[in-house]
Amino acid sequence: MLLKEWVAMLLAGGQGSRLGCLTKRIAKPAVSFGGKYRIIDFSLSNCNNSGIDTVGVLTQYKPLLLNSYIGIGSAWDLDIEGGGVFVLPPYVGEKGGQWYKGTAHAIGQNIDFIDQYNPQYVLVISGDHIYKMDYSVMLEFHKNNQADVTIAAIQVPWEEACRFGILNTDENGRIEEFDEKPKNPRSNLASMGIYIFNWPVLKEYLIQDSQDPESANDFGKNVLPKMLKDGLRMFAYRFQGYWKDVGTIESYYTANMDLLADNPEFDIFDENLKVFSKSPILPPHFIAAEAKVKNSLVPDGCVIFGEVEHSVLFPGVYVGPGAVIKDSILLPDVRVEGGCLVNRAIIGESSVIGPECQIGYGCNETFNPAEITVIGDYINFPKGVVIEKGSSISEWQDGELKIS
Amino acid sequence: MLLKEWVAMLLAGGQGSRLGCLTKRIAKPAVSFGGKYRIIDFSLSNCNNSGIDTVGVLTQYKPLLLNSYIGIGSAWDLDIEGGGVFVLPPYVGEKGGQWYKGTAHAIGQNIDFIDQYNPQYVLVISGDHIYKMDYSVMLEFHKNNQADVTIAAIQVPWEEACRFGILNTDENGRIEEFDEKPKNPRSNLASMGIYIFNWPVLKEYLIQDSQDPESANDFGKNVLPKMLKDGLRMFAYRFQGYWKDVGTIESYYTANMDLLADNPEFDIFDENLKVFSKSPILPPHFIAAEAKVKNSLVPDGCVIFGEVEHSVLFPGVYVGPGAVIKDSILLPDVRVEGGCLVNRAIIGESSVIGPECQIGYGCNETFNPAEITVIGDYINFPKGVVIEKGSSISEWQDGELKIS
Amino acid sequence: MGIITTTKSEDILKELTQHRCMSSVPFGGRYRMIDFTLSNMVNSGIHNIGVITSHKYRSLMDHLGAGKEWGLDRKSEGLMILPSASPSIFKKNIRFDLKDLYENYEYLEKSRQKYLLLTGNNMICNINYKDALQFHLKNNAQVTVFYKEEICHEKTINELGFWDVEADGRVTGFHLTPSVGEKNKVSLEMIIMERELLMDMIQVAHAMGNWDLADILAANLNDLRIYAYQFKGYLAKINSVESYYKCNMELLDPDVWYELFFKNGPIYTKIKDGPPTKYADDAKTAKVLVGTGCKIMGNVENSILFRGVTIGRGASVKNSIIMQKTEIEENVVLENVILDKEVRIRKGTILKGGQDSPIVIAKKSVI
Amino acid sequence: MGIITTTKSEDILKELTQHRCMSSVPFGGRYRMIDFTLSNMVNSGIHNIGVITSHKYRSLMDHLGAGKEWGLDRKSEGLMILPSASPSIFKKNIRFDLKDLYENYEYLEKSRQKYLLLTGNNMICNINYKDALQFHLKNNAQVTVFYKEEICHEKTINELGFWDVEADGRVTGFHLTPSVGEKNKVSLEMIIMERELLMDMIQVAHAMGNWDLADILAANLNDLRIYAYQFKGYLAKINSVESYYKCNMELLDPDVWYELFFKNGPIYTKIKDGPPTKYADDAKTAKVLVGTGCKIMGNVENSILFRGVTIGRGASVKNSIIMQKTEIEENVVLENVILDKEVRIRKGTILKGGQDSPIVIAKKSVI
Repeated sequence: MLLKEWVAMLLAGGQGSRLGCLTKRIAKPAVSFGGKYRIIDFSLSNCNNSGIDTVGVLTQYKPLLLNSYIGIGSAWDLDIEGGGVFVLPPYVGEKGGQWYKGTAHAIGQNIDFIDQYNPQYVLVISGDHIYKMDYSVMLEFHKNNQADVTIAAIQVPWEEACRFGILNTDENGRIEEFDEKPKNPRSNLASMGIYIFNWPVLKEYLIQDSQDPESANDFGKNVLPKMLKDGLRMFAYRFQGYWKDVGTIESYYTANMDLLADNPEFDIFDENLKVFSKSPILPPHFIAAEAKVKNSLVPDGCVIFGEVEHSVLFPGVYVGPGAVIKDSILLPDVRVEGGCLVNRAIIGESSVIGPECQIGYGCNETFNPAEITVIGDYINFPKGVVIEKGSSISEWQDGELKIS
Repeated sequence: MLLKEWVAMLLAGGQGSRLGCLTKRIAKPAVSFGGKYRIIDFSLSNCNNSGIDTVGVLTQYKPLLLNSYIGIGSAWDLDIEGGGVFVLPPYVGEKGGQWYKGTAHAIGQNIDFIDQYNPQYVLVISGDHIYKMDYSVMLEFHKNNQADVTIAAIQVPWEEACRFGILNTDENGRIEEFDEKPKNPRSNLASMGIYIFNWPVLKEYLIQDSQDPESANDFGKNVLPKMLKDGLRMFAYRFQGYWKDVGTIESYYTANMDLLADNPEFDIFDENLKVFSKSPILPPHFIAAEAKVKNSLVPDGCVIFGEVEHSVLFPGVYVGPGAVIKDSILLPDVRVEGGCLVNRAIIGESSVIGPECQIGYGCNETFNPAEITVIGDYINFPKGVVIEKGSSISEWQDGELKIS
Repeated sequence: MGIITTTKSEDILKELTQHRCMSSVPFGGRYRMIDFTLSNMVNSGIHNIGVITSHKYRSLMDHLGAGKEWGLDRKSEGLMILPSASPSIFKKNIRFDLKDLYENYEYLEKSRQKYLLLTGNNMICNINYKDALQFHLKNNAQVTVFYKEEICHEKTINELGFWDVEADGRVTGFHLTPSVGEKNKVSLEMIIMERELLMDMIQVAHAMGNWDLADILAANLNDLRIYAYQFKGYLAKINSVESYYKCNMELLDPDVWYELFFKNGPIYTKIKDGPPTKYADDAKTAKVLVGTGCKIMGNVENSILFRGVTIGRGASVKNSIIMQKTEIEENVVLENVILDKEVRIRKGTILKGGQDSPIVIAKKSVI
Repeated sequence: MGIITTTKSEDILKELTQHRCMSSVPFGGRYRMIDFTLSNMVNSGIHNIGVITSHKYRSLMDHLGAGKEWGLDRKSEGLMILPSASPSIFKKNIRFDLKDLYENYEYLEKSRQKYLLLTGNNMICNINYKDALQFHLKNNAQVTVFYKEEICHEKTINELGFWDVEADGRVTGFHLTPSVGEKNKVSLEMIIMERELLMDMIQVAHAMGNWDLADILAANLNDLRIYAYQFKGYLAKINSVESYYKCNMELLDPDVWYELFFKNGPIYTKIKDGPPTKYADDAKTAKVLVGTGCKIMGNVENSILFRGVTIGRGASVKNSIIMQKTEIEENVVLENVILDKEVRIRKGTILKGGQDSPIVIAKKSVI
């Protein structure tokens, strides 16, 4: 029997519907971010940087694309015999199968998977946050406290505290109360949805929870409150640093743009806790004589003839002569033909913007989140299309546009 | 979009119930064979030796154990970015999921998986035969015939032909008729269940077949006869060599014992088309001064103090002082304590036979298939148990035995 | 199977080959020279590849590892690094040194492929060897050599040599001086033949004491069915610092860029996991090829930046090749220079090379 | 992190190290000597390992590849093969040559681990370094050395040296001659210290011109908190052909077999995918250790067979070590011999060595 100190279970099930047409084709963890990454890269890289060699990825929405992105995990150094990264869709037994109901249900359905490794600890994380964290430091904290459960927590602005699960602790960090989206928060310490459990303890609770027909099978709503009630040793591990949920178009846009600051709070150039990613095989990018590129991120495979300012480009983007890209995000393999104007827009993977289109036209200079223009994946605009600021285009056929 | 010449789909769904207690815990493809292999090793090694780098393994019975045996496929050199080996259990959609109905249903449920690679050809094989074959030669044959479908076929003894799907062909090998288990076979050319399809053709038929409520969704019963009726170019590729279905205790036993011949028909020592396997990390085997080993296969990690004759041992087997093993198969990690007599028996993985037990006792010397004694996995016999010849023990508790 | 060998003395690249072999010289913003040949082979379905290397093998080893990035980290076959028969320092320019192959005769013997592709290590192109093998089979050739038509302007000896080829592709002659002003068929130093024929030739070479395969072929034009396959694409021939510089600069033509990196398949190289390149507010770039992980705060024109280069504020870089992790501090002025890896150019330094004779700065220098 | 270095002249194993370095000498029916140290490190959670090797590196490279079998084929850290400062042929027996480490100072600098384990390459055992690190931390030691208690019967100089250790584990002395008939604490040539302390010591050694780390430790017993960790398990010390032969034979004791291969974790080695070993009808074996893929048709007694060995009918092999893919034809008689890889002994040959001085037959010989 194998015996591992810990394994990680990564919850990547969410469809991420608030990201609109960006998640029409792929699950949220597979959405591109930061010029060459996908959102799940950050969690997987954290695992690698923390010395975790076994990761179960729980997914159900469009699992095939995630499966093919993760592959055998070699991008994150997780292609390890006796460990590795496993995509775990819901299991079909002889009597059929069903989607995961809640976070605890997803882990509960994979007890056998975890038991194979016979781990002392299980780390539960989610695949849709942008942050760098060495989980092994959190594990040390967990061990030193002889804790049953440790929850990573971060201080949020008081005015936002009401949107989070708030942890009220004693002076040693032991959790005394668990306040899910409190109206009058007693603290601003918010749960980051990162948990370390002693596996035998968690297993017992998961089995109990699965037998409770009343339960929503969710960690935050059911399992953790029950554990607290039973008096388990639960501690809050305070994390300092950048941590962002990019769950909405606005937060996604802002988090990308944050990287363009002179000394960004989240530094992808920092060699410490490196972010790994599956790189497409592309040559260095090319910037033509007449092009202008300023205050932007440009990865491999891009070809720029036009003007790019304060924008994030992804691999394989083409910007034609005379095109002007400003304050925008162009996802992988986007092709913007000559003479286009693109302003404060997000353009989805492999979309082609024909010559002289205007996207996000008429934006004023004051930032208004509602005015981000979003074009979905694989959209094909002919010459001269004008898309008004704030639109969201998920389909385009013969001049008819479907605004989602 | 990726573009591959071909991908392989390996049907490993069968429970293999005719193997009795050997498949109680694991699926048939994961059953051990030939001193260090598992049955699926032969098909996976054939894939590697044929230059195939992408294999989908279709499974539903005990998928986790198969998944953990296959791992990232590095044992068979299939740990390739952009390819690799993928275990594909039935998919759960938003409305739930169900087990694969027939072979064609299993492939049909994974059209998206195959489409990812956009292959010209799809090779369909099964994971429960023992043979060595270079599928690339069959593919050449397929191309040269400009075939839509090629079926590998082998000549079987006429008297057994009625147990197979028989192919009647013209002089060029083109299939004219498909006779499923014919009473009066017109030929002795039997289908080996190995197919090469042009993927666009197969895809169309799979979609058609899935929409037919009358269909059993099986290649042999539904899809292939339909293709023949439609006049597709279907050819029989004649295979010469060893090919064995080890689907019953008798054929499993015989196929193992065949390897002990002086010049075995199936030679695992042949460096040509090597058989790869996931090796447990074990030291060379040790044979003590008082031991006797004759006409047997012995792999790594065994320790022999007793006598072993005409037997196949698997990794990690222990044979105690004075124990006598004859005409038997001891699966991985079996421990036979001192003074035991084991005769014409198969002992399952990790079972422990206490001192001075007698297994298969009273066998006479003439071979009678009914008299093979089978002990399941993880059985623990105390001292002095006597198991009569021909018994099949799948559980043992406190002296009570359950004969299956 | 494929074998990549050394055909040139490695001294011709001077400082660039001081600590590395020719195969591992950086090229094109992201690659090592060997990446192109290796990727062409892999893209053409060749998965058993031997690389013959001189004693300066360490950087090549580091780069190739077990061949994972090329899909060559296999249990059977895959990538094999083979020793050269003699240190490159003693090596003359020889068109395929069979001595190197004699040294590795056992490797040839053990391989199971019928056909073998032998190439040098200083030609960079994107070529489909499958087509060439088809050509070889169709002509029932015993040997297929490769050529490219080029108009030659000077009547100087070209050590690569030229093939005389008939309309049907049959080779009838070989010579070292071109016809001026006409199209000449310059040898690409790539050869397809049966593995066993090469083994025979090695035995012959051993007996005769002449190890130059091109000589042997030229001497046997009548006895062997030798055909020549025309390559029509972009070709970079690196045989001096000047040609190295010129060929890198040619990548700044988008058509060349596209052909070399995409035509018959991608060019694989070691993955470094660097972030995207960041252009600051005051960056100014025109006609540049830039790898990942650079930070550009100054002016860059008509230049190639490898991965992880920093260009400080106010710096001006023109007509230059800047290799991996090199740091150009503020207000530096560079023109016509090649900076090797991990160089540091301190504030305010000015370096200008001649138009066709760039200054080369060795690895890890601080200036 | 861990560093495996050479502490001995490699000439001591004569024919066995003619074409390979000490680390890649076959041992125990299936392994190379380095497998044991490497596996101990991996089993103890060390995943950043540098192996310093002499110029005969090729067979070691072949064996280790990218370190896949040891789980060390990683993008960051993993296995690193490092050059030795001087060819082993000029090397005296020196207890940790800091010159080799000075040569690789940059590698030490770039590593991020706090603690470093330095070992030689000629001690074979199955040891848990995690326990030793705990011991180091608990004692707040600056340096922890390792020893094993042995009763010495002769008052000859032992180049390994002996530690004087107090009851609490503190080291108070070091000497080269043992006390006869008593338990002595022989050094295992393994050392734990902080990486930065080692880097300081290398600088000191550089300044002083004395590169022997054991000397430096012995000279600073009062200034450094040096503790000694006792190893109580089975230890094989290979420092001559005779001890190599003796230690291999000790594996024929099932207790030693079990301890060495299972105690603190498995020993990893290169996977060969051979079939199980086949014993013919007329095979006779007693007290043998046998790798996979052998075919045994004759008599084998008190011997070790590596993978893929064939023993012909009527052959008799006694007290011998037969390495990989060696073929013993019919009616051969062997006693007290060591046959290297791929040897062929022709029909009817008789070879008998002395009881403690086995005959060694070099790789690929045909006799």
